[in-house]
Amino acid sequence: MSLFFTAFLVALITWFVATAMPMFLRWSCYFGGPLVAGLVMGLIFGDVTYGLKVGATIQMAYFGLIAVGGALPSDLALAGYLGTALAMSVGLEPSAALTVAVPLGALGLLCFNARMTLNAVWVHKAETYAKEGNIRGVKAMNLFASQLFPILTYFIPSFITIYVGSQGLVKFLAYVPDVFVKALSVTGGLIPALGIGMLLSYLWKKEYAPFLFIGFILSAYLKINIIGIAVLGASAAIFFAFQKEKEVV
Amino acid sequence: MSLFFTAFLVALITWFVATAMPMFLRWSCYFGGPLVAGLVMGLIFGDVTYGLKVGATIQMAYFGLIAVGGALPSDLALAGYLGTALAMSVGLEPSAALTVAVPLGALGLLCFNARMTLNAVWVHKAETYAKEGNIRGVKAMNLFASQLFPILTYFIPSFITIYVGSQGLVKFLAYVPDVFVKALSVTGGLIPALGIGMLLSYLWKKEYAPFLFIGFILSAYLKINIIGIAVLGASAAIFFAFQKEKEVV
Amino acid sequence: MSLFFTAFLVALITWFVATAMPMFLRWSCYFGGPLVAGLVMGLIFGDVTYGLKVGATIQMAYFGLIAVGGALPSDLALAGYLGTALAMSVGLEPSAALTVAVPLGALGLLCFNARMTLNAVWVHKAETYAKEGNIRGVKAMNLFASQLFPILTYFIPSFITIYVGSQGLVKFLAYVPDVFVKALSVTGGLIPALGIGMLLSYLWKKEYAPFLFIGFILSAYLKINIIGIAVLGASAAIFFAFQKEKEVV
Amino acid sequence: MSEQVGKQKKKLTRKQLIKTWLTWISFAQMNYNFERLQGLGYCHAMTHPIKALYEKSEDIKSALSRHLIFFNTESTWGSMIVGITCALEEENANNPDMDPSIINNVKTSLMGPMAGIGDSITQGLVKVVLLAIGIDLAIQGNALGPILYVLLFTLYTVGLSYILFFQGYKMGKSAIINLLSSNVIDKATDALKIMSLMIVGGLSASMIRAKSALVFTLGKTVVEIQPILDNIFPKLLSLGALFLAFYLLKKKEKSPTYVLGVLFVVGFVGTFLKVLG
Amino acid sequence: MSEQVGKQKKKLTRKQLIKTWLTWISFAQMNYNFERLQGLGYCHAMTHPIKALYEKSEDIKSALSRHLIFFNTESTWGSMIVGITCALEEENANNPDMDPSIINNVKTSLMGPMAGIGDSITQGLVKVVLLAIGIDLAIQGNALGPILYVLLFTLYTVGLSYILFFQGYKMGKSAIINLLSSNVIDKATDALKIMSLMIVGGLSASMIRAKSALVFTLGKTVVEIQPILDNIFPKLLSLGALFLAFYLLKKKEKSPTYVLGVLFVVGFVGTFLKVLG
Amino acid sequence: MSEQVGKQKKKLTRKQLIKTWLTWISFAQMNYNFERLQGLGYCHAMTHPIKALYEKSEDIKSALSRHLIFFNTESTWGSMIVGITCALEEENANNPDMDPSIINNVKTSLMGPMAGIGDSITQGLVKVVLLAIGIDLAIQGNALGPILYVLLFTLYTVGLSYILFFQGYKMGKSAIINLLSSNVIDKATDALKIMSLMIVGGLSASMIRAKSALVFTLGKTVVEIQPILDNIFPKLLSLGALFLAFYLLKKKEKSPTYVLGVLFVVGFVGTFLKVLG
Ligand SMILES: OC[C@H]1O[C@H](O)[C@@H](O)[C@@H](O)[C@@H]1O
Ligand SMILES: OC[C@H]1O[C@H](O)[C@@H](O)[C@@H](O)[C@@H]1O
Ligand SMILES: OC[C@H]1O[C@H](O)[C@@H](O)[C@@H](O)[C@@H]1O
Repeated sequence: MSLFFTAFLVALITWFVATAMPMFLRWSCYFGGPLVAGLVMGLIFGDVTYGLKVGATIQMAYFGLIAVGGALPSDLALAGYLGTALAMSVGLEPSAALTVAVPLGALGLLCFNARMTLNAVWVHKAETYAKEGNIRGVKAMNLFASQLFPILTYFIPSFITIYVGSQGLVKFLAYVPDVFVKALSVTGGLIPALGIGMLLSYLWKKEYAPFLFIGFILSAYLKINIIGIAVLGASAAIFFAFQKEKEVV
Repeated sequence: MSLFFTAFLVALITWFVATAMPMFLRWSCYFGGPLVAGLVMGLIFGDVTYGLKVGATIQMAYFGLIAVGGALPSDLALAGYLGTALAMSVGLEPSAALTVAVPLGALGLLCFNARMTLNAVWVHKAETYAKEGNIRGVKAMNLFASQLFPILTYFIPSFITIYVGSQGLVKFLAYVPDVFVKALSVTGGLIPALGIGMLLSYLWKKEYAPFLFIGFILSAYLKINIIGIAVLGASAAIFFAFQKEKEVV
Repeated sequence: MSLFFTAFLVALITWFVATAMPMFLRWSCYFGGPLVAGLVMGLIFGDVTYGLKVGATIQMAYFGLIAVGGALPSDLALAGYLGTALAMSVGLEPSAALTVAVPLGALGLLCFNARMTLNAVWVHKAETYAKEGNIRGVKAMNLFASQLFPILTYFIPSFITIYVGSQGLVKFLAYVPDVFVKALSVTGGLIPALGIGMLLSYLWKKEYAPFLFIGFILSAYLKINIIGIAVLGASAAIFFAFQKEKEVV
Repeated sequence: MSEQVGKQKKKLTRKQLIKTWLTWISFAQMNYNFERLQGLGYCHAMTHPIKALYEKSEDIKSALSRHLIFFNTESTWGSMIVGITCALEEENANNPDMDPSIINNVKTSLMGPMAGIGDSITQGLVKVVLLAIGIDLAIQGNALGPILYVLLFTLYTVGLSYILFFQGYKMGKSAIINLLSSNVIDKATDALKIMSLMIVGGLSASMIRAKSALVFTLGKTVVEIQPILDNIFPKLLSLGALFLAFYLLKKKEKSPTYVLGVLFVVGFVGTFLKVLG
Repeated sequence: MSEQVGKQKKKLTRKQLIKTWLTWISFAQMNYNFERLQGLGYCHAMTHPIKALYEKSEDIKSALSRHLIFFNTESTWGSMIVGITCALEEENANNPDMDPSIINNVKTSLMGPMAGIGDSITQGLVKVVLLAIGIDLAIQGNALGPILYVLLFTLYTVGLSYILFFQGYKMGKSAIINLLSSNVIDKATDALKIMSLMIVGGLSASMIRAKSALVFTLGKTVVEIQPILDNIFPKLLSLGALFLAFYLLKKKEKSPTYVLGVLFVVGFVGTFLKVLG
Repeated sequence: MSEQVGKQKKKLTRKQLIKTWLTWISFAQMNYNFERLQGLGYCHAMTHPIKALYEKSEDIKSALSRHLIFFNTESTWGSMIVGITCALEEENANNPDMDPSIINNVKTSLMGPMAGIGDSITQGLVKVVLLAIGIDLAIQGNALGPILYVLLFTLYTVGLSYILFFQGYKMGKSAIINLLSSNVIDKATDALKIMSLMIVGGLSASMIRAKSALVFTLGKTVVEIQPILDNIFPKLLSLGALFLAFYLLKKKEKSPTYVLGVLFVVGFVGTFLKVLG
């Protein structure tokens, strides 16, 4: 596949997931962007196993990302689809890929915010149509007009990143000393603390803190996986909820 | 040992455990019939190790069997003593033995019910003795008369099963395809779900369901054995019982 | 190092830890006497690894030792410093060392009690100084006078034990049969039950007994170490403390 | 309390009591039948106190008839009722004013609760735990499995019934009524449920054997389902089998034999379709 | 309730309802923007009932304008609000006395609670658990990882929103108000926190990779710190990294990007100083 | 509060306070004895504030005598009492109307509770946890074991006593009385018990070594008992040893030395009879 075409495809997918994908799919494909990108980019770049590993490693940083009330802490379309593609195109180790994707996700907030600001225009247009009773007009504003700005804010930057950036990055990486690569990998291991820390901030309630440590021990000492911990957690939660209920009654 | 004598011995033991054994021994030897039969039949057939494995495997199906209010879900004398003997006499794999023993246990309900119906006769006779103040008569009804019908309903069918059935079964098994044997073994693995499901039905209380899952995880993930789970369960139970007590006071 | 000098050094250290060491260090160096002695005596005898093992093994017996209200169940300066030194000087196996050190700790109560009785003298002297408003006198009673008797009760017995006792013990051990050594080691394994039993007596509260068993299972079945158990214990404790608080409010 | 001063009070000897208890725990279900269940067994046990306490033929006849009534309980814990009955018969023998119908009232009102708690503990707990030990040893070919099982279980039935029988005799009916009116039994039953449900969970993971034989081919690589399931949630299929049985028994109220049939069908069809294996 | 006897009551067909639901769960955030957030998406979904219920141009115009109001919620759980709105519009179309402003009142009062519970469950729980499975498979190079993840998550969003939408339509506003005034949601949120905090604990041990590269030389022996830490408290540094992030986010109220920067600095400095590795 | 307007109020300097604290945590038990226990140590510590606050010889004499009273507490947590006493002496020096006997009342009423909580935490918890780490390292021949143990424990005693001393000084007696009258200490003690009992359980499994050497011959096969016990309930004998010691200490109220003797007898007899090994 020519670099041009690859860049085109990556940009198209990134744009689509970021803004045009039906909401019921977005929940998985956007919030699990890197994981899904691993498979998609693996197919595009012709190495599924490598893709899966890169995607899964990047995903770890976004485990606990919570987007509440329209506020996005990081753009997962860019971090995921563009990030995985960029890392693969220069052949980074999965653990180092994280440190390429994560800054993309942070920068991606610019794209997101631009679109969030610009798109208000179409609501006002829709308001005019509404006053005229023009249902089709209202629909068109939501479905089609809404996609114009994102092409500017998502498609074009993504295309350039791959088409121009990947070559630059390859050259750059040739000069990077070993300890730097090691440091990237170490940092990659730390970054999941951000996502999980965000989740923790969202959930935090002092009197339930003990369960945080119980979950930690179950994993650190006993190697129980997340499903197992979830089942134990649900058991504890349900039992104590019942107990309380009875107290009240 | 001649087949006749073996059949006689097996039938005698089956009958004895089913009906004549003192109650305080019945609790172990009847409800743990297959397990005990493993040793007993192992001695009779001259291969204790094989017997123990067959018996223990069959026993798994009856782990959770609960006989409440005179209602028996399966006859454990037949499933255990006769079942183990039959399986051993035709040299079945322990995992397949289960599928021979379990139907015997189900059929055994016929024997059990026949006896439960017929034995009422002796109560009426005892009533007459009671009205005469004849203590010895009352005792005799309970001790000896009660054993007459069970000879019909337990001893004879058991004897025939071994004396005639085992030879038939050997011939039959020669024609059985491999996949069938495999299926028997798979089914054998599923059957304990029945006994444990019965126990669960008996114990079920919605608000304590979490403990079911906790016990499951302790075994499935952490390989804690039943004693360990019982100790943990007792600890939880006692602690919460104490907690509640204080609430009331 | 000559035996005389070694004996002198050991006696000096034992005396110092027993009575002259600043309180804030005593908490670790006295109550963890054997553990610390392992390192100290290892350096003196020139075999740190051996010393550490002997000390750590002896320490196990005193895990749970609790000294409350001035009552000491065993003297840890003698059991620890003198005990480790004596065991090392005759080259005992770590597991057998315990059975040399523990009786020393028990005998050590004599030294402790002697000192506790005699030292009251200086308080009366201090009282006289106080009535005279002589601050320096009061200080001197606490700092210096207090060290006179302990030299009698700690230094001298310790010196003799090493200088004389170790040679005697070597000769004695030559005649000891193998089964006796084995028995010493078995007993060494049991002795920690004493210290832990003392801790348990101190902590015992019937309604919290379940947690004893939970801790036991966590260690026996799941090999969770003490820190892990402490974290789980703290989690449970904090959660239930919070629960109760709410009940009251 | 009777005040028959002068007349010597009748009292059962220890030997007579032991005989009664022994008869009960040996022969309670000897003539088990649908009409009276343990009725004849109960009467058999009571022949010892009856012989000892009553002289008049009339009294003996009515006492024997009295104890042939329908009766059913869990025999170990139910020993307590037999003990209480001994105390009541003693009182009846000494006190001509007592209404003997009270004896059967006590018996029938206690047999239910005692069966409830007894079945939970004897069958739901003690049996299960001891069987777990026994099976574990036996499956390795160790004969100690069944031997330990029988010894420990018999120790339980004999030891506990002995204690409860004499407790019952000593405390008479009053203490039992206290016990039942307090909510101790409710609490104990609840505690037992917690414990037993954990055991049931553990059993279903350790005793039910269910594995998938499914294999997919994704491109060139062969993907086996069972190791993936093990990674995600070990013993998931065992749990599934348990819930299938539970669902049929509890929600659909099917008989055990029906469930047995279903399991056979699942096992055979699953094997033939190479889904299970 | 309207009493327009004679006049046929207007009712949304199942097909119209399904179209509404589908439009919502597909296009709720299509024109997401800072001014109205999901406002235009909501209006888009409501075009179906509006077309079906109103004939007069005036009614259509005011209904369309009504639903362009600011709106934001978690779209899966928020489907319930759309369902309720359908019921309300139906009532409004049949009952000329109804004050239509009630519709937007209901919408805005429900969108907060629904976002709260929905975000906790969809993002905090379902996503996390499914991602854990997916990553676990993918990291081993198994393509089932992302596939299972997308399938199961979509099953959740589609299935749950379908159920909640029709529940909302059936129960109307009364039931929801009951729900909110009872403390069921508070309790559910509490239970969720317990469960999710355990998961967070587990994630931090399994997902955060932090190891010390420190090595001491004590006399002749070389002492590595990491194995000692592992012996004392495994994954201690992972827990430390979590608390660093948590501290900055929660107590210092720093932005995620700031924390990202800190983690980069820690990672690089730690590596260069040979403390981490 | 004194109202000595005009006259400069006496105040202890930070340096004087630190000297007092340091003397206390260094020399509290220097002249430990059965008659007054830490009495002389307490007086020694108080010489610093006494020198600083009083000028009149009479005042100095009575203050010195006052602090020679019987005193005993856990020295780390007890630092708080010394801090409070400093505040009280300060008040006494400034307020001629104050009754100085209140000072000793406060001391003696606080020493018990502080010893209770201090002993539980310092000896029952901190020591045990740190020893566990230390022993674990030392037994592998790692010198960090005792070193870490001493460092961390000293950090605890010095750090905590410093904080509590100054807390006590700042809050004076009122705050402490609040603390004691609320049930915070009761609850904390309860929480500590839960935690410590779990640790005791863990210790008994990991620290008590007890194995059976019994071997049976059943027919031709040799059956070792220990592996069977391990299968049934690992470390059962360790638990047994714990309960033996506990039973003797708590129920029989035997001395530790007696229990030691029993353990020696059990160990030797058990080894000779080849039951233990
Ligand atoms: O908080 C509710 C809702 O707000 C916005 O719509 C987005 O951030 C969603 O992800 C979130 O669920
Ligand atoms: O339910 C009480 C009792 O009823 C019958 O006697 C039998 O089923 C026993 O197994 C059971 O214990
Ligand atoms: O009980 C308080 C206190 O009493 C004495 O001073 C000693 O036994 C200390 O170890 C203990 O802390």
